[in-house]
Amino acid sequence: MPFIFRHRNTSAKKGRLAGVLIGASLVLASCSSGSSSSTAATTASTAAPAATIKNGGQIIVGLPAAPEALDPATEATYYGRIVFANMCLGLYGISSAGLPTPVLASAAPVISDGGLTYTITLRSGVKFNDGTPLNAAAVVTSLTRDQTLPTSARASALKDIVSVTATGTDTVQLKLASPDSALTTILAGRSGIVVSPTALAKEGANFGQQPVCVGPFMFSSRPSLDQINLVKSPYFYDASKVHAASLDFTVITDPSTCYSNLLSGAINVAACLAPNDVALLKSNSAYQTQTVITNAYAGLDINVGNANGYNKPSAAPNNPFAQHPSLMKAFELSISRKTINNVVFSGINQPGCTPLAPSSPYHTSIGCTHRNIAEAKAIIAATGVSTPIPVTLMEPTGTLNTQEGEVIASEAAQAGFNVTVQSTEFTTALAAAESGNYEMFAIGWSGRVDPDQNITPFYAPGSALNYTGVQDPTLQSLLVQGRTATTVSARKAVYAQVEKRLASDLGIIYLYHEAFQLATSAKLQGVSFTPDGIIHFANAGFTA
Amino acid sequence: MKRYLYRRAGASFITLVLASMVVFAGVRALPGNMAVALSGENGSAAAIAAITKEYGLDKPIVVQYFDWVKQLLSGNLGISPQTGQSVVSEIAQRLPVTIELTLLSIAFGIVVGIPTGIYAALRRGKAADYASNSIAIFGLSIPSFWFGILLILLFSVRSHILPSSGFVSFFSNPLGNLKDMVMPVVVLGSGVAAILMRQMRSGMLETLRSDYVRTARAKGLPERVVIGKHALRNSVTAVVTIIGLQFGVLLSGVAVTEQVFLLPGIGQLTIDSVFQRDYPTLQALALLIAFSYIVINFLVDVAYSYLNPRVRLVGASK
Amino acid sequence: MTDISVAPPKVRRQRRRLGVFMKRKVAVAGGLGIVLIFLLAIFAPVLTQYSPTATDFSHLLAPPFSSGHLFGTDQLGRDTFARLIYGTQSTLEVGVVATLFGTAVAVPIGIISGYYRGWVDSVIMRITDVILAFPFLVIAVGLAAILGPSLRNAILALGIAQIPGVIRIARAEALGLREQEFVQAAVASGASDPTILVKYLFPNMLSPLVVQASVAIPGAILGSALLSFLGVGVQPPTPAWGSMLATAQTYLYQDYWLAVLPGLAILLTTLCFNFFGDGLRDALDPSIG
Amino acid sequence: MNPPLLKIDNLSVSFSVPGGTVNAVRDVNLEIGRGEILGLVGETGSGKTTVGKAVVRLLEPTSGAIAIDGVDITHLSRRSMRPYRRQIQMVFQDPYSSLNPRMSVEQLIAHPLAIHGIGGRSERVKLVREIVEKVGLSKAVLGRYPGEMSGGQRQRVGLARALVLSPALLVADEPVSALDVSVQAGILNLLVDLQQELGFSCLFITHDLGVAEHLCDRVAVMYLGEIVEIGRREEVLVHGEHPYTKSLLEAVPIPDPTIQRGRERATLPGDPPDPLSPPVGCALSPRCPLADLRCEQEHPSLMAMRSGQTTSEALLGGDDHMVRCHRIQEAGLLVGS
Repeated sequence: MPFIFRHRNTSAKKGRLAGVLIGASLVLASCSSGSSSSTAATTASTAAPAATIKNGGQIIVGLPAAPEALDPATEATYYGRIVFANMCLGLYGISSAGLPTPVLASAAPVISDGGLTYTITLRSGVKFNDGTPLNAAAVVTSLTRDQTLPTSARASALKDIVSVTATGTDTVQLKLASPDSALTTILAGRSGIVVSPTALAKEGANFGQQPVCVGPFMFSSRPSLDQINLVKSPYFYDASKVHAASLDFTVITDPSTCYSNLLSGAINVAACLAPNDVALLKSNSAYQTQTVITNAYAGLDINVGNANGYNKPSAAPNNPFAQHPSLMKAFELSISRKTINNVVFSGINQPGCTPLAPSSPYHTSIGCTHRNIAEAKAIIAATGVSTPIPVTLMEPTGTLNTQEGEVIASEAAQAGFNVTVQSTEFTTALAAAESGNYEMFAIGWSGRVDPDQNITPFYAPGSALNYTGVQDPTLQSLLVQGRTATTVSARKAVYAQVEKRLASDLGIIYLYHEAFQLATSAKLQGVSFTPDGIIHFANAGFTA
Repeated sequence: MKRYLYRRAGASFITLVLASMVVFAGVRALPGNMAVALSGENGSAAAIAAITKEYGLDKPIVVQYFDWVKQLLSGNLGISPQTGQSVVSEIAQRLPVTIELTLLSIAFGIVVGIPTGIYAALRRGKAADYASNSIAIFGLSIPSFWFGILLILLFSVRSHILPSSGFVSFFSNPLGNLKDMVMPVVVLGSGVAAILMRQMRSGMLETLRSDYVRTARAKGLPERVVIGKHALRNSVTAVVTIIGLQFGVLLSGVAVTEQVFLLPGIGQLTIDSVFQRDYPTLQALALLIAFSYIVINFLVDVAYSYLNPRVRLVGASK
Repeated sequence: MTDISVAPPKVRRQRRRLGVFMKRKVAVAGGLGIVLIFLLAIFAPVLTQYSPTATDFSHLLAPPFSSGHLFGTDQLGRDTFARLIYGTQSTLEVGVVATLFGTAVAVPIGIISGYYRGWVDSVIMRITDVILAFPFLVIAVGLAAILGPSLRNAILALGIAQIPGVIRIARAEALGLREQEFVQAAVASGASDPTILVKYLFPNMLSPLVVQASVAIPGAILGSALLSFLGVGVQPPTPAWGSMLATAQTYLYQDYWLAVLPGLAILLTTLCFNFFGDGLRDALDPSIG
Repeated sequence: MNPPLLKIDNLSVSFSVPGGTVNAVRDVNLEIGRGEILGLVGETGSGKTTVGKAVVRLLEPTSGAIAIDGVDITHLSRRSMRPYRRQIQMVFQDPYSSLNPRMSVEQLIAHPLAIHGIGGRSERVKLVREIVEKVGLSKAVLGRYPGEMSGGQRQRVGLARALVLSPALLVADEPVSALDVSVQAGILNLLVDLQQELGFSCLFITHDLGVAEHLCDRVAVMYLGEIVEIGRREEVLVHGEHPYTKSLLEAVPIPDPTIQRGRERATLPGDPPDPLSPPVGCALSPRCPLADLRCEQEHPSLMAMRSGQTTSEALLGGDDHMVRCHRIQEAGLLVGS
C-alpha cells in the first residue's frame, strides 16, 4: 500500500480492494456468448518488430502493490493474479481475444445433464514444477481445498459445485447444484489453478510461502514482501517457448520512482506508472507502452438512503441529494467526464456512464449526458434549493484521487454546488461508507465478467456494498430478469433496460472505465497484456 | 547503583506494559476493522466470520489483549494476514535493513558532525564557524523527502551515478549494498550531523572556557592534548545522549526515507500495516519500536549515570 | 555555580560583543524573513491577481514565466505563484498554532512533574515515555484516521506530537530551578505552591521554551508537509506547501518546478525560524555561546 | 525560665541515595537565645547547611524536634507553619542564584510582605524603602533586576528580603563565601550592625573560623553530621580542645579568594570518610593523631569539658563548653580537676 506518494491511479487502490474477489474476477466476455470482446483496446505505441528473441535474460517487473501470500486458494489481489499467471496456470485461461481457452484442460468442458455436469479432460504429459505429474486426483485435491479451506477466497465462487470426482486419471467430473454458465470463466481464474499435491502435503498451511504449480516459471524465493523471484521451469510442458531465465517482481509504490527505475534500467517492465508518465514514454522509442480498458469502473456514490448503516433499514439522510433526488442529475450535468479523464488521467481511461464496460457483450450504448451548466442550473432552480449547495465529496487519499475531486469541485461550482473534497484514508473511507457517514464518495469497482455482479451488489437492499442505500423496485425486478434469462441476447435486452435505469441517477454517477497500462523496454518482446489486465511473460524475451 | 538500575529497569518495564496496552487499544480504535479490510470488497459473511474467529476479534478487547500477551510471552507474534507469513519472520527480514540504515546514518552524523563541531568551536566567531553553523541549520531545515527526491533527480535520473532505489543485502553484494545506501544515509544522516555538530560546538566552547582547560593551557600542554584529552572527553556525555536519542528517532522515523528509496525496512511496513489494518504486524511493530526506544533510553541513562554520577543522586535531597 | 572570573572584564566583553553582533545579523535576517513571510500571508490578495484555487484546464502545467504566470501553473492550471503565496497562510497557521497548543498543554504538566517529583512525576514521565516511544507518523495517521482529515486535526496531531518533548524540557527546567536558592528562598518565606510555580518557575524557563518554540514551529511545518503527503493534512483545494510538494511528485519528470518551488519555500521558512531561534537562544542564554 | 528562641533536639536528617542512606545530620542539639549569634562551623559536607535548612523547614528531619519559642514546628502543616515562617528567615550562600532573576529589587523585597499579608500597598512600599536604606542600598536600585547588580549589592538585597519581615531568627548560610574578599567585610559589618539594631537572633553558618570569631557569641563545630565541640566563642576558637577544632585553627587563613578552597580543608591527613559508611567509633578516628582502639570502636558522646557531664546535666550547671572526644575527656577531666 502506498504511503506518501499515493498518486497511483485509482485502479491500484480499487484494484486491491477489487482483488479480494471471488475467483471469477477475470475480465472477459462470457464464454457462452459468441460476441467478441475485441473492443478491449490493446495498443502498442511501437509496433512490435519481428526480431528474434534470445534465450536467457532477467525480466524485472515493477508492481505498485504487493501480492499477499502466494496461495491460489487465499490470494486476493490483482497483482497476485499477475504473478500466478506466470507460475500457476489453471485449467483454463484467457486468450488475447479475451475468451476462455483451455490451458491445463485439453478442451472446453463437456457440459451435460442440463448444465449440471461438467466433464473436464486434462492435457497429457503435464508436470508440476516439482516434477509431480498432473492428474485428475490433483485437480480434485485443489478444487476441494478451494471449497473447504476456512480462509479460502475461492469458496463463494465455487459454491454451486456440489461434488468433484476423478472419473479417470485424466478426467474430472463436476456436479452442480444449479446451472452456472460462468463456471468456465471461474475456472479460468484463480479457482482453476491446480497445485502440486506433493508440495501441498509437504507445506500444508505454509503452501503460500513455497507454492508449486504448473507454469512457465517456478517459484524461487520471496526475500521480502516486496520481492518475488521466479526462475524458468524445467518441468513446463511448453518450456521450449519460454525464453527468459528468470522473472522477478518488485513492488514500487511511488510512480515517480517506478519511472526513474524504468529509465535507469533497474526494472524493464513497469506496471506501476502514473498515467502522465506513460504519456511521456509514448514519445520515447526505447520503450513501448500498452493500454487495456478493463471492466473496472469508477463513479460517485451518493448517500440517498443509507442514514444508519447498510445493514439497517433504508432511511433518507439529511443531505440535499436525498431530499431532492433530481439534484443528482444536476450534479451529473455539471461535470464533464472527458475533462476529468483528460486533466487527471492524461486521457487514458474511457469515460462512461454505466457499470458495464464497452467490451461487455451485455453492454448497449445509451449515450451519456454531456456537461450542460444551464440545464443543471434549471434543475436546481426547480428544486428550490438555494445555492451554493454544500456537498462533501469523500475521496480516498492519493494525488490522482484528490485531483479528481478538485476537478469535480471546480466544475460543479459553476452550476451552484460548493463541493468540499475530503481526502480520507481508504479503509476509514470504506468504514464511513458502510455506516452511511458520508454524502458523496468517489469509489470504483474492479469489474466482473458477469454483468449482474457489476450491478446487484450495489443496489440490493442490505448488501454491504450498497453504500448509497438506494432501493429501487423497478431495478430489482429488472435484475431478477437479467439473472434468470438464459440466452445472451435475452440478457442483453434486459441489461439495456438496466443501464437506462441506472443512467437516471439512482445513487451512483458512473464516471469512467479504467485503463491498465504497461510500459516495457523496447528490447523486451513477446509480453502479452490481456484485456483482463494480466501480463503474461511465458513467451517474452530480449532481442538484443 | 544497583538499586538505581533496578528502579530504572522497573520503570522501563512499566512503560513497555503501558505502551503495549496503548498499542493494542490504539490499533483497534482505527476505523474499519481487520476482518472487513481483509475480506475486502466482496467479503462474504462466512469469510468475515472465519477471519473474525481466526484472529479472535469477537472476544472482548481485554480478553484479546491477554491472549496477545500470552502469545507474546511464548515468543509468537502471530501471522500477518496480508502476507500469510509469521510476523516474526516478516520483521526479521526487514529489521536488518532499517538497522543498517540507522547505524550508517549515525556513523555519517558522527563522522561529519563531530569534527565540524570541534572545528567550528576552535574557529569561533570566524567565517568558518558561521559557515558550518549555517550549513548545520540548513541540514536541520531541509525536508527529508524533498532532499531525497532532489538527490534522486541529480544522481540517478540526470547522471546515472547511483541507483535510484532498491536494496541488496550487504552479504550478497557489499558494494551494491553500500551504493544503495549512499543517498538514504546522506538524507537521514545530514540531520544527525547537524544536531551533533551544534552540540559538539557548544559543548566544546563551554569546556574550553572552563577552569581546568585554562589550567591545562597554562601548564603549557600542547593545544592538541588540551583539546583531545580534556575538552573532547568532557563533551562526550552530551554527545552520547544525543546519539542515543537520535537512534530512537531514526528507528521510528525512517519510514519516509525508506519510502523514497524503496528500502524494504520496517518503517514502510509500519505505515502499510496501519493502512491495511494488519493488527498482528502493527502491534508487533509498534511494540518493537517502543521497546527499542525504551531500551535505548535506558542504556543512555545508565551510560549517563556512569559518566556523570550526579544524575544518580537526583532524588537524594527531598 | 557562579564563576568569579579574574579575567579582565573589558576584553571579554568586547570579544563577546563582536560575536554577538555577527550572530545577531543572521538572527535579524531570520527575524526579518519571518516578518516577510507573515506579510506575504496577510497581503496575499494584494500580491497576485490570481486566485489560488481557480482552475484553468486549458493551461495545465505551464512552465514558469509563461502565459502570464510567474511560476507557471500546476496540473489543474492553477497559478503556482498564487498558491505559494496563499500557501503561507495555512502553513504558518499549522506551524504556529500547533506549537502554541503543544506548548500550552505541555508546560504546566512539565512544571508540575518537575516541581513535585515523586509519584506525580513518575506517572507523567511514564505517560510521556509511552507517547515518545510511538513514531510520530503512526500517531498522526491514527489520529487522522479516527478524527478525519482536516486542518484542525492536522494541527492537533502536530501539537500532540510536540507535547512529550516540551514536557521534558519544562520538567528538566523545573527540576533544576527547584534546587535554585531563589526558589528555596520563596519556600522559606512561605510562598504557596501556585505562586512558586507561576512566579518563580515559569518566568525562569521562558528562554528555553521560546527557543524550543522557534525550533518547533519549523518542525511542525515540516511535519504538516509529511501529513499532506499522507493525505491527512490540509484538505484540497486549500493551498499548502506540503500538499503542493506531495502532488508535484507525480509531475517530477514533466514539470520539476512544481516540486522545487514549494520545497524551497519550506526550506527558506524553516531556515528563517531556525536562524531566528538560534539568535534568540544566544541572546537569552549566553552560556551556550 | 523562658524557653530559648530556637531549640533543636536530637535532630537527624538522612537522605536515601542509590547506594544506601546518608546521615547528613546526626543527633544535633542546639539552642539559640534571644539576640544571640551562634556560629556553626565545619568543612563542606559536615552537615551545617543541612541543619540550617532543617531549621527553616526546607528539609524534613528524619527524627528530632525543632522548637521556636517552645513551640514544636517540626511537623507543622504548610498552613500552620506560615506564621513561624515569618519569624525565621534565611540568607543564602549564593547571591547570584538566591534572587529570582525575573523580579525587580522592589518586587523581591516586597514579595514576602505580600505573602504574609503585611500592610497595605503603600505601607509595603514604605517598609521596603526603609529596609533598603538599612542594608545600605540606594533607592535607585529598587527598579533594577538582580542581573544588573554586583554580588555585594545582591547579598544586601538578600538580607533586606529576609529582614523586611522582622524575623526573630535569621539563618545565614555562608552569606559571604561567594563574595570577593573586599566586599565580605562590608556585609559582615552590616550584619553585625543590623543585628544590634534589630535584635534578631542568628544561626550563622560558615566554614571560616575568622568570620565566626568576628561575629558569633557561641560557636559549634560540626564534623560528619555531628557537633564535635560547642562553647562560647573564645572557649572554642581560642582554647578549642577537639583535635578537629585544633586542626581547623591551625589552617592559617590566607586572604586570597583563589585559595579559599584550601581553607575549608582541615590540616588533618586524609579525606573525610564516605558518608555512606561512617566509622563505627569516633567519626574522626581514621584521621585523628590521638585515636586509639577505643576511638575506633566506641562512639564518643558530647560531654562538658569541665564537669564531664552529659549535655543536659552540664547545661544546668552552666558548663557549656562541650567536646565529643574520648581522649580529651580523659585529659580534660585531669586538667579541670
